[in-house]
Amino acid sequence: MKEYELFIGPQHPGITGNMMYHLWVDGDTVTKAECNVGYLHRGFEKLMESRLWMQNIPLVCRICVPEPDVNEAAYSMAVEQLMDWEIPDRAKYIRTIVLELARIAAYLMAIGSYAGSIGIYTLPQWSMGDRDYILDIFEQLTGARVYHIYIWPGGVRWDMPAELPRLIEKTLNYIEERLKLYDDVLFENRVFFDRAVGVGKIPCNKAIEWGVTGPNLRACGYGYDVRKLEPYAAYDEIDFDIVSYPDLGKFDAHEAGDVYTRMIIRRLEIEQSIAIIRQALKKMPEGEHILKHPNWLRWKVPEGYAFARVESSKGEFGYFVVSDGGLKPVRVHVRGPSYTHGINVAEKLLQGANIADVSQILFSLDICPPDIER
Amino acid sequence: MGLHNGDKMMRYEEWSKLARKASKRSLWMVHFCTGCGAIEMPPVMTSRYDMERFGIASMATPRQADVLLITGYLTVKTLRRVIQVYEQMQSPKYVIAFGSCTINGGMYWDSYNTIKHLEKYIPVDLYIAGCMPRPEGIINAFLELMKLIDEGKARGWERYQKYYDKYKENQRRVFNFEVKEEKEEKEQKREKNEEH
Amino acid sequence: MKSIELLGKGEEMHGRAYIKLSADEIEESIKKLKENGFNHFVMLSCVDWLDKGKFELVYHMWNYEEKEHAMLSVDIDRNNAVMKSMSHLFPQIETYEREIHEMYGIKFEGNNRLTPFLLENWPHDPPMRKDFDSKKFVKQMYESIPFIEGDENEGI
Amino acid sequence: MDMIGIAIKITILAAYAIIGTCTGLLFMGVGRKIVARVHNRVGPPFYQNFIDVAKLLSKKTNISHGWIFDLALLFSISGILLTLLFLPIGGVQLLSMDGDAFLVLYLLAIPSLGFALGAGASGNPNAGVGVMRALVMMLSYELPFVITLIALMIYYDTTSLATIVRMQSINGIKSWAITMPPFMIAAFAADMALQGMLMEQPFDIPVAPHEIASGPMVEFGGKYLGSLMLYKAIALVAETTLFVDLFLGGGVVAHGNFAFIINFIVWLALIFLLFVLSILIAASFPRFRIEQAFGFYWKYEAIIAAISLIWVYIMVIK
Repeated sequence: MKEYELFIGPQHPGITGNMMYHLWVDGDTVTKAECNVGYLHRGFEKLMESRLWMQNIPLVCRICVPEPDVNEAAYSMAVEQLMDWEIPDRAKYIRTIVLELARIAAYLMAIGSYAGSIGIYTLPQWSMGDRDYILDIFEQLTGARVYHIYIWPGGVRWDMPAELPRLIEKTLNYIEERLKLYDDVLFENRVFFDRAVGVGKIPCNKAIEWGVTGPNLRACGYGYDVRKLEPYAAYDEIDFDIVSYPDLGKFDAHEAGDVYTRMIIRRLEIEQSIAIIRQALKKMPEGEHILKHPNWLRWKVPEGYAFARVESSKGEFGYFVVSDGGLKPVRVHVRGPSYTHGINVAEKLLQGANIADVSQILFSLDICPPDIER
Repeated sequence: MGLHNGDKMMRYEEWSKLARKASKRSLWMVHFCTGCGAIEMPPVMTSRYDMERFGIASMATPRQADVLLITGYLTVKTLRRVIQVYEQMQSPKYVIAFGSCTINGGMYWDSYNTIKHLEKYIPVDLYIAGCMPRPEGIINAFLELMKLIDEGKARGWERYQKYYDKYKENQRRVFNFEVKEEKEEKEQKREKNEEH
Repeated sequence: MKSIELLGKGEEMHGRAYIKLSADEIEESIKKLKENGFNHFVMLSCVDWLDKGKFELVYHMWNYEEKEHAMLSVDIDRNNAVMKSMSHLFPQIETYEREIHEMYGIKFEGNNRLTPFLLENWPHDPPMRKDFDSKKFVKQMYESIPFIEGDENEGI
Repeated sequence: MDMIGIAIKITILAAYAIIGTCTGLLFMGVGRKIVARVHNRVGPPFYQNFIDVAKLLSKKTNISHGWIFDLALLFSISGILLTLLFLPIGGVQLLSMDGDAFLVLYLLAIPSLGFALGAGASGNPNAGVGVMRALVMMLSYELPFVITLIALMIYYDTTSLATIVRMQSINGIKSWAITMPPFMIAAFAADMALQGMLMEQPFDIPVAPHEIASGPMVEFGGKYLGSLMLYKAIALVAETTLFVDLFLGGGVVAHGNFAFIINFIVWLALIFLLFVLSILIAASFPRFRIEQAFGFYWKYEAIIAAISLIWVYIMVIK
């Protein structure tokens, strides 16, 4: 059959947000894929150069919409590096809890939208509904559902209310119960197995060179996690094991780096996050939640280069902050995990894929366009 | 003859009333996440808030849809696609714009790549304020739109047909990133004149 | 730190190695670091130092075994912004170079995919340069477009 | 032919069309409600699909892609209506002839071809891919279906649907084909084929929204989409009725003067149950790829159907 062109996106249900893939298709096979982004480019990095250090906090959380807290954490950590601040212990634990809750929420969303992409519409309905209970916790803690503006340089904005741990515990128990249902519907479903095993494989020896990070890298068999490599917040005091490819718990391991393994890793990391939150709640010390902070309007950050990285649900989030000692940053550069996943890796994986698999490959990479284009 | 025409008009009125009654309870929206407000659409569509109660469903293609949701800020690149989508939709069609960034630019007021006022480029039937609007707000907006349709007030698509040239001119200017410097000069001149 | 030992210069800055290099050394240095365990290329940043008349390119590399982050910094002239492309060393550098080409106007020799990336039809100066005034631009462009006036009854 | 006869025929035809669409739309609405309960939510009112069709038919602009595009829908609707006329509904069959079991099979292919024409005329690549998938799907599910049909024909020694239904209704429920072991497995194969005909998961490949943006329907909007929904409603009734006629005795349980009322109700209940079964399967399974679906039908389903065929053949020879 003659080769034809197919545009997946920006208005298409099978795309992970507002972006576009230009596919050249021969019969059912994609021969070439080209990523086209920029639909969400707001010029954040330019805006940040003209705002005060503190004014940037509401901006950074909008860089990754499904999981905004990692951005606040990474930016705050970079600024703390420049200021040489050591944040209070309680703030560290609260940050850990917030980041892990956000991770669960993002994973629920990722799993739900992946399930939608292979045509099982029951799971997205359940997982989005369950994700909302986590947003309820955020609402009690921070006052907002999606953009919390909660993690600040020097700590967190408010202390955790005394009754919140009980609510968190209740929600976690509920989600654990629901995970069994998810297993029945998706992860132990024969058709999911038929669809996903061996599809969209990242070649494992190339994974690191291609810049694959996060769950996608762990699915290739590398047990690398920023939470262990460069412990931030309270992760160095918490006991947890990295989930990586051959050891998939109760699920069978098949091929490294394919769609199946990537989704199973995400599924297992929900349980891991639940365990981390429980530990953090138990160990959380009393005390201050934020350092005594300067007047935000006249706050000058010392000169220097700082780089902070955070493990998000999509991969490694990095903030490169340059200061010349002034009221405003000279440069804030964001390394979004989707930058490599969405452009280089996806273009290579889509080559040779079946058009029926395009959508599931994209959703299993968990590409988030706003962090590509900022 | 006049009476006959009047009868026809009456009948047409009644029919269109009926059509409005049907279309208000069956609003299908385009599946297009243009900005960060789209993150609140899945909760609205799914089991917690369940928009399908009101007959609202999401459609894969613009041909089948009635409502275009602009979920947040629009970059110029997206605006071009939004207009393509809007023009492919079959009237009557409605536009709901989310968040403060579609009203006046919001927090992106000084960004070089986002349009500030959506209504300069396509007619907007309803705005939802906030950054970002809560699911309750979105559902409330849909109910409000139903009320407007029932009263025959949601007629942005007619407006688009009527002022088509003006909309097209504005769109052309924004797509080409046309910079107009005369305005500032004029203002400076006026200020000078006032001083004199 | 390992990277400083390997390259023989550089300083430690907030726990990261910050190594100042000249434009000729950069390719060799990246190769050397890549061979010695710095196999994760984190990102390529560009900083515009308007008052110094320079663009600073920062190559961030990470070593998973040593848990070390190295920033290789190169200054290039602002008026004659040309740099050799490094995309043959790590595939994702291609994308970073596309973005920097578009946002700062730096030309990367050897990268043949310097097509428009984030912007479309952009006719003006590269927007991330410090001398591009975003506020003025917004005023001249978006604010100058008129509202559509019309009958109130003609829809809202 | 006299005028009165024609008038009566037109009336009956209209009645069939109305009954078909109303039942289909009602079922679709109730189906949405049931799926919504599976999803943990409230769901739309059961009459939602009537509103949807009314809205779509009242749309003002309707973009056409040439006369083939316009005629294709007519083709589909007339094809499915003709199928409905040949199917015994509660034991009442409007048109009949020898070999109508084969005829129905061919008639059921007409709407797919109509789809193909319309989608082809629209020129959208997504629609093109969708049509290709739809035709491959048709090819896949027809093999097991035809084999089960042949098994039934051998057993009842007829090619007429009316006879198949009559033979199954002699002793009420006890004489239904599905009560016999060879036909139980045949019914399983046929039900999977039905799942493919109804385009529900795991076989909703031709209309997969995430892959090809709802496939053949991608360019249909306004009145076209409204007509398409009407077609789907009739198709739902026709396809489930075919299954009921073949395996469940056409819903005929009573004999006598006013038995057709009871039979009609039983038929309605049976096709509703079949439809609910199909949407429940759809709610709990992901979608196959097209070659997997093809393999599923031609490997497993065809083998199951063939086993039942051999079994029936041995029974008949004895």
